[in-house]
Amino acid sequence: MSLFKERQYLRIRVDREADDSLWMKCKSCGELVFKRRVRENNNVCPNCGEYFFLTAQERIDSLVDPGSFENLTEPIVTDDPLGFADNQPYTQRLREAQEKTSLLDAIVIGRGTIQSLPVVLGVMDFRFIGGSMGSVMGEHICRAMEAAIAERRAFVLVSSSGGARIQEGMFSLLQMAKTVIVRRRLAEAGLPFISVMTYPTSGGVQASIASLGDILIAEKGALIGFAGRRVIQQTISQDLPEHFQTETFALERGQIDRVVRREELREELALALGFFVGAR
Amino acid sequence: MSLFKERQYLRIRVDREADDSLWMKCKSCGELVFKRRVRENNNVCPNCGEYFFLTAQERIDSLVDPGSFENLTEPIVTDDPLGFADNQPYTQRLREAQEKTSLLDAIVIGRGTIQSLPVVLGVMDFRFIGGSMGSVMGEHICRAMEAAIAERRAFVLVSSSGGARIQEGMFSLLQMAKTVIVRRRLAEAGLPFISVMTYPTSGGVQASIASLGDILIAEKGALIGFAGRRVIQQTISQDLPEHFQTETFALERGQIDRVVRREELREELALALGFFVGAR
Amino acid sequence: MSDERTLDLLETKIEELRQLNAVEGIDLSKEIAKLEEKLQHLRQKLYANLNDWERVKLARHPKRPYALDYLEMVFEGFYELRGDRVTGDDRALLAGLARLDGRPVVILAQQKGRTTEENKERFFGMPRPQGFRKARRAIELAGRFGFPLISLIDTPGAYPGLEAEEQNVGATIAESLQAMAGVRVPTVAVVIGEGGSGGALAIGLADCVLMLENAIFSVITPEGAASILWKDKDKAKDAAAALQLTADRLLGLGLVDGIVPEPLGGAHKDPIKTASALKDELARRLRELEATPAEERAARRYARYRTIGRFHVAPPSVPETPPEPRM
Amino acid sequence: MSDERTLDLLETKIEELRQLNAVEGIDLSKEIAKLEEKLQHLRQKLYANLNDWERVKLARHPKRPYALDYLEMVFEGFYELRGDRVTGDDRALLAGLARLDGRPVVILAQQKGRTTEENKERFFGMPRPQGFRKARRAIELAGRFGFPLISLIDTPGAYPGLEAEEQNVGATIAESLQAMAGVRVPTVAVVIGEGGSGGALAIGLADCVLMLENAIFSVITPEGAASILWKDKDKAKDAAAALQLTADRLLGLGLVDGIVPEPLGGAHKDPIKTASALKDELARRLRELEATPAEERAARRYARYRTIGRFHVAPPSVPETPPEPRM
Ligand SMILES: [Zn+2]
Ligand SMILES: [Zn+2]
Repeated sequence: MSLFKERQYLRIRVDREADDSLWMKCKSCGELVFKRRVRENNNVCPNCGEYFFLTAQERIDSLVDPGSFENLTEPIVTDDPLGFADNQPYTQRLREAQEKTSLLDAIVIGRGTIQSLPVVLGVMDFRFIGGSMGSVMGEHICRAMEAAIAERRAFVLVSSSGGARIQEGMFSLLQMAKTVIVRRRLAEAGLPFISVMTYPTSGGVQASIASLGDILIAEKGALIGFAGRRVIQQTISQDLPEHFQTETFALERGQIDRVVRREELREELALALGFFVGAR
Repeated sequence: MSLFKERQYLRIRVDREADDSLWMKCKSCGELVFKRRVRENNNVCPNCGEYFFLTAQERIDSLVDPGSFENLTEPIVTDDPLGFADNQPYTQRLREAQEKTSLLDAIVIGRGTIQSLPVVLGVMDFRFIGGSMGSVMGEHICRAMEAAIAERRAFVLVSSSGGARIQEGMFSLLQMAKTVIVRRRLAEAGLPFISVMTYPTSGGVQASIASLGDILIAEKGALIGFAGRRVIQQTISQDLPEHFQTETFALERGQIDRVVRREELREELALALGFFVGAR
Repeated sequence: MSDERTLDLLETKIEELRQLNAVEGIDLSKEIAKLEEKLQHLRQKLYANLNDWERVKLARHPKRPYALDYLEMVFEGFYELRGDRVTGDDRALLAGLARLDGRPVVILAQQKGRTTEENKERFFGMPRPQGFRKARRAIELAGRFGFPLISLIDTPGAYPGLEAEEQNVGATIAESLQAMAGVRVPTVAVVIGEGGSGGALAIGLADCVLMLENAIFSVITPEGAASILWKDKDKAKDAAAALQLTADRLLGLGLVDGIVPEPLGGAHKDPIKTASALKDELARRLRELEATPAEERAARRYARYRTIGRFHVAPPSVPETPPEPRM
Repeated sequence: MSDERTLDLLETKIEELRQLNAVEGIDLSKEIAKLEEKLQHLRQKLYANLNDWERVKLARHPKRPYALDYLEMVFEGFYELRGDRVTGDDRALLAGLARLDGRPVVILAQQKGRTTEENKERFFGMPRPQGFRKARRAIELAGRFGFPLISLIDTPGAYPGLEAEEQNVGATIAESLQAMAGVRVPTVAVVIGEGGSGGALAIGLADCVLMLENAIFSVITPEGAASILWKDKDKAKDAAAALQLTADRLLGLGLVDGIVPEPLGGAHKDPIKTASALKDELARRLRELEATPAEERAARRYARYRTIGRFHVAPPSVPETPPEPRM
């Protein structure tokens, strides 16, 4: 249910130093800002504070101790089990996403430390078909939790997903069940799961693994909800408040524990994780 | 928190055949009705359907198979641990209640069968200081659950209480904790607890044992809630809907499973209990 | 499917002839028999090779038996347990106790409305957070007392709306899933009509998942998929085919365990026969599950869901850009 | 208690003299010393024999340290966990993780407001269903990860209102109690100010229950009792005495396990000293509880609550009418 469009993001290409220019124009405030400074600032505009999109790798770099990350993302790709095609074959859409992101699917998992505290980390990448969850993402989330269990580490998942990957049909819907059933094992092993919700955490991802954290942390600017604004308005023509499904909306309604600015997230995770080290 | 006055009830003396008259006037519809018919009709007015008050013994008679009830209510009385007196000593209030009801406190417990299904039953008697829960009621409720555990019977509690017995101070408040901790044992033993809420199930009784049934059944005409209408209006001067804390209010808000007419309660309990016989 | 109405009309006509035959003493039995033969032939032709979109329409057919109809026909003495103990009682997702062949079970049932009035009450069969919380409560009850759990799935999906989001509908679905994942009793889910997305799956994480022959189970409605992927609402038919949401396709994909046959033309053509088939299948599956030791049942449930997904190790040539290097 | 203000005024005057002494170089030290001696004497006289009603007023004193003050002074790094995951986040009942002497604990804390603004946010320290549901969630978290649980109780009672009743506040209290009854970690509750009825007890079913010296714990407010039993709101003072709601009386009745001393005049006279005493007592009690094997701790908690109540077997003469005969 990929209802959130990439165009809602202010995309900046910061992944290649060789870009033709060292400067970029912020789409929010219009200022010309030095790309390097944006990057060093966690992709937050140094002028107006607007949050730009983070790739999975950028997010990982912003959270883990330098040099501590070991990528555990095995090179698996979806079988395209339905042989799906809309106006475009799914395989082609996949190839394009793979080329654009240098990823095989919409998540990167790995082990690392956050202020010396060991974690297994999963980070979704919204660029890859809206961060949607199909067979591969579901599998990686499960493997990440299994690694956490095997190594007695905490599990941290950073969600950025429009929901299930429609192109994999029921295989994609059932990833909700798959991740939930493995999440139980993590709980039975007494290991903590911290779920970080960013823009957007919605649909089948929000309605399964992302909501089942022991602690739920929303990044400022997050979108958290099941059905999108458009779906609700198209289905029942209901007026929705302006801050609908924002992190403030969620906090006021008791849906999350904390709201954190991007630049504080590393510190925040360390604080939370610190309580669990040596617990039990 | 005995906020519900007996005067809210339409009392009829039906416990003595020797009453001066065989007829009584219903305070709701004004009709003269034959007392014997009222009694046979579960103290429901045969003319207008108004529910009259049931004593604990009348309630028990209306529920269990004839001759099946064995009273397990040991003859214990409160110590009056605070030596409490308001305008009247607690001991005197107790004595009056005891004389009025022929009970030592506000509950009767016992074993019996309901359509041949074995239960341990506890029934509160509102006449006894508003059915309030002090040391003795708390103790009887616990003993009833312990009997249910010992005999592998279901537990049925029929509540009619304004809440904690103020005159026993913290001893009375702590009966909430006492009944809840024993209720856990009942659950651990895999035995069902059916909580029947009548007029009124409120205050400390509603906020502890009465709300923790596996199945919650409200009698038509019940009052279910924590803080009474008067307390709310005195504290925050809030307008309350007319059907506030009625069984309909509770049902609409998901607080109870079923609403049942008094004359159907025996059948209803048999239906519910039937599912649990032989379970586990 | 406009042909269906023609055939229904023909059926009515045959019935009228039959009454004429009886009342007036005129012997039409030969003609009637011929007409019936013709009708049967036409029906077979019509229904034998339903395409996916026609199945979708059958699954949503307004005359199709709903959960309460099966509760009446398959089970005895449905004893409803209402309310989520928190904010309300959802009438689109019912819970309660009932008996199957005399044995107590816990039922979760998604219920659509037939009339406008009913649909207002039942939100067109779309459960709200109150419903998913009630489901969780019933699942826990089943676990506590060892009652097998049976889910009857029939919903377009969870109700989309402000109040639902305010009450965190996504989390209530997640928690219902979590309860189903952990409950230590045999669980069977049957899609009796529409299995719509997360709202359906919330009560569908079971040891055994069945579908009625003309039921559908999908990650999204064909209309939704058409609008999002094809950018064209009128492509719902194409989307229905692409999504592989019918019982036979899902059985083929190994995602469901069995199909309960329906009469020609759909369950509504003979609800009693459908119910009877459903009852037999439910009883058989429950017997199998109960014959399995609890530990093994738990292990199988785990393995079943843990292994769902289709992927392969990427050959070195795909993708053209290599994955991120280790850091 | 009008005397308290006089003494506070005297204290202010002494402070002013002291400043004069320092700034002007005039030697008033002898006079100041005498005045201080006098003040100390008057304080002792005033506070030595507080009656129950004066304790009630101290327990509710607007300058009294509140839960967040102790969180600051007794614990390190309060990491708040907000929200009930259902409908809201109650600001009168807080939950979170913190450290006590470096060790992680789960905290439940009832928090009053000081300003009008704060009281609006915190509903005058009266928790709503959202708060009790959050408490339950935090208790379960403590149990899941083996964190000891510490409750700081300070509330006039649960918030009475339509929305609270609509969300079944009584049941949320019952479920919080049930969670506390079953959680398999050491639990300590401290009444730091007002322990008001079910709203306080909801987080007070602990292995060890402490009270600050001037805290109260009662089944009902003295005002409520006066109004209901004496039919006279002005009898609150009498009700306070009759209810036996002070720390020393409840210790005497065996209903609490210990009293944390406060400075003369109440905790607000020296919050740091009070906090220090509280910290020592909490640490000591937790050490004791953790030294006890989990099974034994559970058995003791059970025995503690199972045996609360005072009654005797009725002599044959009471009541005059014999109890109902067996049927
Ligand atoms: Zn900017
Ligand atoms: Zn009448």
